[in-house]
Amino acid sequence: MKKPSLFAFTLVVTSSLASTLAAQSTESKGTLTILSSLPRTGSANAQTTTIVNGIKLALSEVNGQVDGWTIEYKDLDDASPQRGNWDPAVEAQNANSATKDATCVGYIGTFNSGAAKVAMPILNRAGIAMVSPANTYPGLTKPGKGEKNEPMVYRPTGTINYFRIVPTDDLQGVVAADWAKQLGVKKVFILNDRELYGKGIAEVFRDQSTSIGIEVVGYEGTDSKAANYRSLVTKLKAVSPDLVYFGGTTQTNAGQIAKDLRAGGYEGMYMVPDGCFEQAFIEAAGDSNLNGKTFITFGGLPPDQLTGTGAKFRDAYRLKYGSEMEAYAAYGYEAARVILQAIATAKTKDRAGVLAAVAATKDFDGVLGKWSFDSNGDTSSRVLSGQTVTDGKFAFVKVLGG
Amino acid sequence: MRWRPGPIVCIVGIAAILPLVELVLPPAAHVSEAVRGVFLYAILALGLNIVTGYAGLLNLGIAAFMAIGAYGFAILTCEIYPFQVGFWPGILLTLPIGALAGFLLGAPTLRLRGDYLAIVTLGFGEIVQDVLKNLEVVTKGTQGINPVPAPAIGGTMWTADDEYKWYYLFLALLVVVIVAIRNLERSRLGRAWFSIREDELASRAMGIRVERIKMLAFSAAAALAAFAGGLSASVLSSTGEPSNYDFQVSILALCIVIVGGIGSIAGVLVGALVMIGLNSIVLVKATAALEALGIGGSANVLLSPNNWKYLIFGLALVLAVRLKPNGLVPPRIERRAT
Amino acid sequence: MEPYEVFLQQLVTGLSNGMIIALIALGYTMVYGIIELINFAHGDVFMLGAFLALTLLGALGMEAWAPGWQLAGVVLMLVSSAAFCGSFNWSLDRLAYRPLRRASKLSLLVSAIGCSFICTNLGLFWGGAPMEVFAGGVAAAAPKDFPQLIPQYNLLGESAIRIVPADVAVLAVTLPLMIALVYLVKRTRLGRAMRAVAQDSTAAALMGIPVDRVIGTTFFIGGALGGFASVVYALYNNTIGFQMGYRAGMDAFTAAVLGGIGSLPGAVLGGLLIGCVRSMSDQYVELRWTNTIVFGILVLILIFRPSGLLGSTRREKV
Amino acid sequence: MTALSAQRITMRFGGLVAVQDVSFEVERHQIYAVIGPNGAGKTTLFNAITGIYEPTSGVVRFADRVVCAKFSSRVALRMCVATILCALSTVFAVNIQELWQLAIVDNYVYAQPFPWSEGVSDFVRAFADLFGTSGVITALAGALAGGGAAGVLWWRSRRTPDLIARSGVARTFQNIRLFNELSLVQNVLVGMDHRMRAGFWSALFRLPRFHAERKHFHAEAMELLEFVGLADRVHEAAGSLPYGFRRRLEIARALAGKPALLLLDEPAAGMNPSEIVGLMTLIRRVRDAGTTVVLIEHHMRLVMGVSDRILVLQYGRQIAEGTPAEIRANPACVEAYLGTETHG
Repeated sequence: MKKPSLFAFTLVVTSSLASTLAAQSTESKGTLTILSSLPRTGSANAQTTTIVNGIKLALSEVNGQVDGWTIEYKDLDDASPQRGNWDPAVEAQNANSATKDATCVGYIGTFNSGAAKVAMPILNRAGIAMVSPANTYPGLTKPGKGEKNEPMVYRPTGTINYFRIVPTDDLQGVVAADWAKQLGVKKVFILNDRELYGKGIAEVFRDQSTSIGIEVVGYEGTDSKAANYRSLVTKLKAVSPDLVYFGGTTQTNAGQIAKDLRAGGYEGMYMVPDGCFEQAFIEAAGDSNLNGKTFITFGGLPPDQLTGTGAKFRDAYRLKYGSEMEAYAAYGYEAARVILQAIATAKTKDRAGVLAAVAATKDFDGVLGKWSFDSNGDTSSRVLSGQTVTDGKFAFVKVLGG
Repeated sequence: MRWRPGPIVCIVGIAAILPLVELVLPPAAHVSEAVRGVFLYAILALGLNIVTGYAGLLNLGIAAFMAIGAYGFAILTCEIYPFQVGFWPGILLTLPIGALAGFLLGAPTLRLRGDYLAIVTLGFGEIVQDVLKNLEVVTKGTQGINPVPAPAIGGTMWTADDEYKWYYLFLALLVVVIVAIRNLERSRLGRAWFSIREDELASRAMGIRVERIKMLAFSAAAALAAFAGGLSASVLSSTGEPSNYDFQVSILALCIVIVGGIGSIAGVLVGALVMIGLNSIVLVKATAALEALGIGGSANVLLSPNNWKYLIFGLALVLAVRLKPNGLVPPRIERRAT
Repeated sequence: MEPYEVFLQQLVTGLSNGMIIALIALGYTMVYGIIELINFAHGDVFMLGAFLALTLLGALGMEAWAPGWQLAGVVLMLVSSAAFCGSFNWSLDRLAYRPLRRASKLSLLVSAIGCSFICTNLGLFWGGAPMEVFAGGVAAAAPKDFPQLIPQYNLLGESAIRIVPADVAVLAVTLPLMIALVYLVKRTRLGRAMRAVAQDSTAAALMGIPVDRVIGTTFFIGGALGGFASVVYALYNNTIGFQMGYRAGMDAFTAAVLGGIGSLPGAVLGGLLIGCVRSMSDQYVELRWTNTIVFGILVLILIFRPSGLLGSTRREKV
Repeated sequence: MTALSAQRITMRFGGLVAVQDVSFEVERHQIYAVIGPNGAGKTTLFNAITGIYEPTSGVVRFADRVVCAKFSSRVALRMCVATILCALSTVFAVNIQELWQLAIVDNYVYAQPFPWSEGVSDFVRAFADLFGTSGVITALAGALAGGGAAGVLWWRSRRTPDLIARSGVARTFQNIRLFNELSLVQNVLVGMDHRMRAGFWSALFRLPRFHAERKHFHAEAMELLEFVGLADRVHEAAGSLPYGFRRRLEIARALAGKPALLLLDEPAAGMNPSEIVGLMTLIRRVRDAGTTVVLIEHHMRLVMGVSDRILVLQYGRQIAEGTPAEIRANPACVEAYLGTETHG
């Protein structure tokens, strides 16, 4: 039985009260604000809660102070109740409130790549450094990967103010296809949830599969709110693939697909991207349906493989929140620390200074290993890992890619 | 008869001076950006008010026409397609595009009984999202189409920073829509709408072409919704994902009309202020306040204020309708005018 | 698999899914028939029923029970969910809908929409219950796994066509319910009172029928049907979530209208038709176009039969 | 020239035969009454005549013209156009992505002028050779659905009450159906609606035609309200009128459309003797103004006093027809109303 969360709750309250008190006591040269804009209402609430926990942990480590500057943190919600997930009007409002708040120097967000497209032009004009813990759509930073006018359209002033600490889908898709080849897959049936993230990675997987000789026997967009996928399973059993690859997340029914595959009598393998690398995926699918034949790719190393700062973070997280660290918590923590370190090294403690410092991040010793930002604002870290599920737990298989 | 300002003139008057008042207030109290959202939803709700308020046809899929307007406007003006007709021709073209879409859905279904039509419009709202998501060659699927141009009155093209320019543009367009609808309401067409809402069979026996009148109401509502869609795409400079125009938007528009006062323009304006105010000002400020107290973000779901939003929204609806069944500003049918 | 086997398998899936949609649609048709309200909250009350079933299952630890006892556990869940949803629906009517009897149809509809949001939020909180079955309540919003109490082996042995016990279970629960419901409405005194109130509530009141009590009972029965459907849905799909009420409600609406709203056999026919159209379209067209095809068929049928397949063409009383 | 002629009208609801084989004719400027005990099928006959129900069999002619949209060549032409359009649009909808790719995406180079001629020719060529391959099936499906739907929708709108009303027939209802929220003037103006020409645009932009028509019809409506004696409470809500006035307003609304034929369904129901005298003078003045009047009525003094000819119905069948004097003397009619004496 998991420890009752009451203990964790008291811990959180005391520590955050302590940190605010501590900040007041020493004389501070002023306050700098870091905002985060993530969908806190609706189905993505679980993943964004772990990200916010990671950010708060990073802040509590420097107990809310860098070089005498008090660091304030605001957890903004870019979702609206009646939409149930991110809302462009609310995201624009968050970005505009960041530009209007003179003390804001860092914007951790967004969770959905679609929301990033709304916030990036606004923050670019304001010159605020934007670090995403989760956007993986290649077109946001890499010319030629998205539309003809991407990413220039997100940078009206021409300067680069958008960075991300997660590898983009074009990397993860290729690496996943290579891994499938190594697992001896001949025929693959590809599904995608028709969302920006899922479809992007599924298309990269398809192109890579055809180029390395895996036969793509089917490519289907699924309905992420369907009750079950029994008719789909019958359709794919007719072409008998060795592997079913689903580009999607736990929220877009990855668990339900796993269940229906087994219930429909499909014996082959099932592979999913890092959108499903969370305990909720195993809970949703039921471990009996996943054991042994399910593979998950993930940008960076999983919690138990972390060494150095990663291991320190994992233990601090367990101590602070009383529950196992999730993959997204590492992303949140990393993004916050990048901004905090930038504030420390920034020549002038304002937006331009912090932006320049973030851009100049080199050989950052982070939770996801040692990496630096390239000219597009992407992480140079090409470390990806492959996991499988054995008796209800994620088990590390091997390092993939660079 | 001394000209005394009707409720509509008061509301528009207050809205006009709001930005000036805000100049003196500290930035934290700035609500003009949220109030701009009120104008947008007011235009959408005024459209819905024509078909549901005047003609009595329940339309549960008005968001679909908003999506059609947004994507139509984006395809006509975005630089990734050759049309690039510019903001003003584009935004004016959303009206016929919306009307055509209203006609295509209305023609086969307008003879249906009230609740059947409601379910058909509900279904239409769902499939428009699917179609926009699937036709990715045309609509770029879930990436949405961007950049969508803004108006360029006074030299350069506006950006998100020119807050007050957008504010007054939306207010001006809202006033134009109000005048247009008032003209329709106080005319032969308005009377015909009211007659089919009161008693369709009697109006048919008086020679009213009921199908044509319903079609006019349906297309006018669709045109206004498309117009609002074009405006929202322009101010966000992107159409956003197709699922941004889902059932929840239709329901918000419906609640604005009914909570505000069905069949009355002033009612819809008040309803928009209340519902959008509740949604983007009160809820956001409430959660920010709770956030400041350090609550939230913990494992226990009850403590995070964001998890209470559905409940507050739903409770507001139930209580509003229970206390004011005919809406906050019920319609005063203009018996004076003919 | 031979083409005909694929077709038969899709038919089996279509009928099973259709049966569940039909059971939910019956709840809608009952409530619509009596006070002409599209009860938006019905889908979410259905969801709460599923959450109750999962709580019971977790609390009593049914997973560890012997198969025989598990069957008893399923029956217990069916009955308790039905009772819970029935009384929940009844109290919805008592608190939110009864005061609006005299108000316009539209404000009644907004009240239903408000209740639907409230129930969704209750589902979100319920998902956070600190129980093992709810994954310790860590991810309240994430979909929850409903343990497979019914084994998934193929009843037809080695044949390519796969009929799992869950398909049979769906039939075993839904068919008797439908027959009992038709019997209740057609043969019993309560049924006659319900039909009277549906036709003309003022006339029924004049005849001494306690209208509000009859409407309350109809809400209870509609809710109970939703409760039964929720357990059948959970056992068949093995996943529940706090947002599942919306999509289930949508399909049930469409089925009720397709079959002719207000007619019980119509709701069943509509549900089965939608289930089969979905699985055939998944197989022979593309998955992503299925919703569009279902809508297209709905419009086409309503053009040629404006009051639904089995709907009664109620003549305007002049 | 007869104002209204009905031949062998039968109206069957499932097993029940409400009206059986009734035929009658009404001359112009005549006041024609239809009487009979309750449940004789009078109102059903009225509804069949005015298009609210579709008569199971029999023909109705207004001023010797059958008011029913015939399958003329113009209608056939519009049907074909609708079917072809449906076929083309279905094919376009099914292949929109390929066509869009060929015509626009392939020809458009970012930030350079778009070769329109080339784009259009690509589109036309691609669309044309679509019909060679699988496009034919989709075209057929579209044609079938579109044509079938157009046919059904046209068939149902063949004989709607508004079509009949616009051909100069107006009616009132047994239980008054006024627009209660609207004012008296507005109720009457709704009756005049089909005589107005100002449409959507003239209302929207307040064109001169709108103002002219408004003044003209407003004056006419006031005149009509005086004609029925309701001039003083013109701007009140119709719902607030006492019973007798509501009857008169409904008659005024029916007269507003300047009908050639006015059908009154129990206008005297619930009226006191003095109001009935007023009603009789009103009906005579309407008839003298040139409108043929057909009324259903139970009030014998009114019927005998005002009507030129009378039709008597019982259990849906026609049992007598003639002048008031003939009907008063006809034993079958007396028996129908007062029942038979029990002998001994």
